[in-house]
Amino acid sequence: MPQPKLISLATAVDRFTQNGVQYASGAALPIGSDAIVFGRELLRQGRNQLHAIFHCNSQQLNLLAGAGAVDKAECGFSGLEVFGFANGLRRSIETGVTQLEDYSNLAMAIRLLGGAMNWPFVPATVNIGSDIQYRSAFSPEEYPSTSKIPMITDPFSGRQLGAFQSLQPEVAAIHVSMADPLGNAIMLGTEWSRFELSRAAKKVILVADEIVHTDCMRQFPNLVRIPDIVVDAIVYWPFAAWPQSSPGLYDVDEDHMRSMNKALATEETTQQYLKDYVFSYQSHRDYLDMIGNEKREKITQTETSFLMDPYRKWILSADEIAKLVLEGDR
Amino acid sequence: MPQPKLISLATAVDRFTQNGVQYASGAALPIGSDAIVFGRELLRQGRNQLHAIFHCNSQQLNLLAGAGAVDKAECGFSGLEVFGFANGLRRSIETGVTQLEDYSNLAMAIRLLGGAMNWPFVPATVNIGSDIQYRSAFSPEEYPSTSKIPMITDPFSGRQLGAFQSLQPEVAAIHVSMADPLGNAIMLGTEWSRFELSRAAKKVILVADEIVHTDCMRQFPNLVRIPDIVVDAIVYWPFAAWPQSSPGLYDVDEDHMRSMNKALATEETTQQYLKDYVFSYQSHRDYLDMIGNEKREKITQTETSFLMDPYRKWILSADEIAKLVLEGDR
Amino acid sequence: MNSHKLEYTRQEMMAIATGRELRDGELAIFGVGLSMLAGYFAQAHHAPNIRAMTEGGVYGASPVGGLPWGIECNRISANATSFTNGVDALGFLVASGRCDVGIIGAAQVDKFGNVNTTGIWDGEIGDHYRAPKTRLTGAGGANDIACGAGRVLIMVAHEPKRFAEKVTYISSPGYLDGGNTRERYGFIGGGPSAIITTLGILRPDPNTKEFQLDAYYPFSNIEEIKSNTNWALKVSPRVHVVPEPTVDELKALRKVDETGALRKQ
Amino acid sequence: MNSHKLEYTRQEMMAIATGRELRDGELAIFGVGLSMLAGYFAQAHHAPNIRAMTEGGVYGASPVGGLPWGIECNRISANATSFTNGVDALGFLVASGRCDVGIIGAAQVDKFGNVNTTGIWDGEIGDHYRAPKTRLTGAGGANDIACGAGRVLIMVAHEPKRFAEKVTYISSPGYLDGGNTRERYGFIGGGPSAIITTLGILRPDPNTKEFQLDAYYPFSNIEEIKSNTNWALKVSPRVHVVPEPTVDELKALRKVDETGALRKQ
Repeated sequence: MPQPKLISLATAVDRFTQNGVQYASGAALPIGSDAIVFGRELLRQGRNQLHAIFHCNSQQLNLLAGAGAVDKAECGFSGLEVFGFANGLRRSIETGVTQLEDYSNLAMAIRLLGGAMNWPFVPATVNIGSDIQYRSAFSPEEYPSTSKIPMITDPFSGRQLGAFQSLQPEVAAIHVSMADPLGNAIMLGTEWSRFELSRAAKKVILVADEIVHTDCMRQFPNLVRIPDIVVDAIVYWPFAAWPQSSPGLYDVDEDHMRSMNKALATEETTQQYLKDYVFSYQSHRDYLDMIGNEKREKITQTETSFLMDPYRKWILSADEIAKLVLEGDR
Repeated sequence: MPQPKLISLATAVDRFTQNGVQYASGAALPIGSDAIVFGRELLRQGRNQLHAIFHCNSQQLNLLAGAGAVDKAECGFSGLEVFGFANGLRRSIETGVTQLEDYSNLAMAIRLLGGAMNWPFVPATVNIGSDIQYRSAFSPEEYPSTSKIPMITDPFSGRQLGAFQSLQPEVAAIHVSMADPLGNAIMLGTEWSRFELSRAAKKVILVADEIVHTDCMRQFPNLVRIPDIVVDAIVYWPFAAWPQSSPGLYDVDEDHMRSMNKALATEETTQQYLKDYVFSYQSHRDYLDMIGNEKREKITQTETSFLMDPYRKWILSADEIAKLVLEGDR
Repeated sequence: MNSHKLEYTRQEMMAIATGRELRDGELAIFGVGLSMLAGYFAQAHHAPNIRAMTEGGVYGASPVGGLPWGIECNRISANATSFTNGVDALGFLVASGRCDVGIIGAAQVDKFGNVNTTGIWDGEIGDHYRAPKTRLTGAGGANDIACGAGRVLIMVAHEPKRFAEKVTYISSPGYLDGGNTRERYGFIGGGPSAIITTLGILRPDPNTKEFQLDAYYPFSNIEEIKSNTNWALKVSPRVHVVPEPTVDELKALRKVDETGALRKQ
Repeated sequence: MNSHKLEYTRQEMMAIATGRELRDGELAIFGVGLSMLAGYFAQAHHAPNIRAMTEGGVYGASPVGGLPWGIECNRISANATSFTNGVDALGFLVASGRCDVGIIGAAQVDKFGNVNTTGIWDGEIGDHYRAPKTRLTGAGGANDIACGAGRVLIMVAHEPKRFAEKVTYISSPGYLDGGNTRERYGFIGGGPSAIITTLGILRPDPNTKEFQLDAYYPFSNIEEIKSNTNWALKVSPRVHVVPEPTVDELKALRKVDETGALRKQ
């Protein structure tokens, strides 16, 4: 039988990351599920020179890049959807702090699929023919780039197509709606590339809004798209995706999405944001207070909350979880 | 809003298949979920010269091949697990009636993944170096075969690997535990390659043990791995996988697995089996009688039945379904 | 706008004109914002059986409570019949060629329908890569849609800075250098069938693939459009006026756009 | 068997010897039948934290109610914590190299550990493909395991017809022509670490990769094994007797094999 793997957020960052690490985010698009608390903790522990692998930007990458902690990034989409451009990421790219290697959203997903398969490359029928293929931020001297998305030949038809480099990130923090103490996880809402990432990454840390009993997984094994066997650690952290949403649990916090992105537009206001929203809390309790009662009440009034109903009866109490974390942190 | 797509089994076979069709089966391994009633109906309507694409043999391929209806087959595993060799398939291969092109189980699954992606080929790190690569039943004169799994070069490392031909079967009959009238489907138990097949195949017919209300899908959208948009028709047929199992619904019928496989060992006994178990029923009612009350009662006493519990309240009655089928058959 | 005494805004006209391009039963992928509103307008008005999806794999859903903040916003996740993933949606269904139509936006578009959403440089990028002066949103899923979807609709505000002879950076391919240059890459998708703007509709010449003015709106005119286009815009011999939105169309659009986002501009 | 007055059968000895090769915490893939019993015996006895999976993506399960009829039999689907699919199990976890160990069977095996489960021909196949005289089960997932798993354990009944100088058809690669010939194909898996039979255990020479006799059972002997092996079997200088099953081992094995399938032979 597998063992519980619950540890604290601080321990997870301390144990699994170091400066310069290839850090992948398991999330939905900018407004969806995102393990942004893991990114906050990376900053709290002073991690920098990160190589960020995000299928899409999120507030997490926006924050990490805005704080100057990201040397290299690879992603598909670098905005914040209706919330506009991602000011922190944008600033770090424009000032040359971050080198962003552009791909499309599908490219990032199938590069992770290739990493999961341990294929050296993945066939590319997209991104070819555009500047994404020709121009490389990681190899700026090379034009047209031959190392980023080279052309290959289909051995059956002779047709030309491209080849993506597969990705096997050193460490991934993956946001999930719920996990059991062993590391079996259920995601509500679209997976984006969390399924592929959980296999491609060398180390996998789940960041879960809720911890449920393993009986829940036995009742819904087809929902358990991330089985314990690929998971190294689980962090319990309600409202882990805030100010982004977690389907079934809470909506996006529109005000904070805007004010945060506004703050990330300049170095100075970013420092203030870090002070107020990253370095400010000492415990999960503090973190919840920082979000505020009223705000938490508002965002948990989500139209999607019925999605959580079938699983509520298996949710573990904070006390039960705390005991397991104590053991795990040892 | 999408429209109901429920039709009768006879209509489905009539409408979507013809002699010589590339026919893919959506199933778990030999003992799991399998749309074998679709195969029975293919025989009832006299379809032959089939090109069967099965990630693994099942009693369905065993039956179709044993009845002489399969000219070409591609699969990974050609046995019946603990039930031994698949006598019908075996006989058809040994007598040269069926040409079986060998692959591994993974190869079949990723060839469907390649077909779903519309990649012309899929990287192969397995099947190379063995006779699976060198010998081709479809191109017997070629040795070592250069058209089956040719070698290609990774453009990044120069490493040699293989290339599989992608698969896009003309028609697929996919067994699912439950579907709604629109074609959203839930599979209980391992998917094997049903997810990839549902995208790779040009026409997709679901064969469902139960029909549920669409509200069930809205409650469990993450379980709906086959969305209505890729489905052409749905056939309602309880005990569709018999004598194989359907997790949550019924166990394998051990006696019939054995007697059926025994019958398929010779041409003569196969004819008797066809008479008794393929051409014998005129309706679904007849089909259930053919299995027998006692047998159905026994196999529905499955240890997995708790897996169906969350969905039972949405199951549609036979009458409701019959009405929809009447419309669909028009 | 007021000078035209319009009962609808330019953005509403653009959304309706885009929605009119969608046919019933099609498999369609929408991005966030205008693209989604145009798509769901079509579903609400004349294409009830459209099969809509998002890049991340949300199927069977329609927005509730107003404009979704993103394509996986709870406002669209609240009534889905299926959630899968990006490999499925953008790969199996879009890059594969199975998706009939996609709607994408553009910061800059050129006469062959190539789209830039990556950045703005001061002048040409040059032979080497260099960071943009202004970083935009990147290609996102639009590149995948531009390569794979049966046809692509490009929605863009009609301003001179957005209509270039040649985009500085191709984020999502249109017809590349025109003619049959797309064939070089074997794209299964047919390329952009229309650029629908706040002033009119451009469509590609069947042979050269250069976009020409095909239609203008009741409130715009050919000269206005030409002067807002930074290439020598050709005018189709069949140029015509786009019919005004009908009462039913406006009603359907505004039902989708319940927060009135489109009415503001 | 009776002449040995054994308290256990040859198949039980083989299953226990195989199970002893598995280490606690390993990610392991089992096939149906003997392979599964050997694996779950190890879990029940000395490797409680083994992470077991099947080819189709059943995780966290252990069989109930007797020997499963197949790897997706309800007897193993009844208590799983996760069901995924073949791409995941055989691809992401096995072919990728992430799986530590796999157990496969063989109809025929040769001195370099190559396995035939595809067919029996009368004589050589020849240069062209031709249908086998007797068709077997094909490669199934064993080829994928043989290419990708960290190491592979081959279980096979020790009969002369099953031990060939060279298998007629390589369904699943062992060390191919021996030495470093596996490298030609870049397999990430390490190849077979042992052939465990009803008479003893063969292990590869570290350089030539030719399988040698490493150990025999309390009830078998070197000459018996040699005479049941259709190649000139070398005997390791460290050849030794495999310890008899302990009482605890037999108890654990028979708990897994509750229907007594292994006791019959």
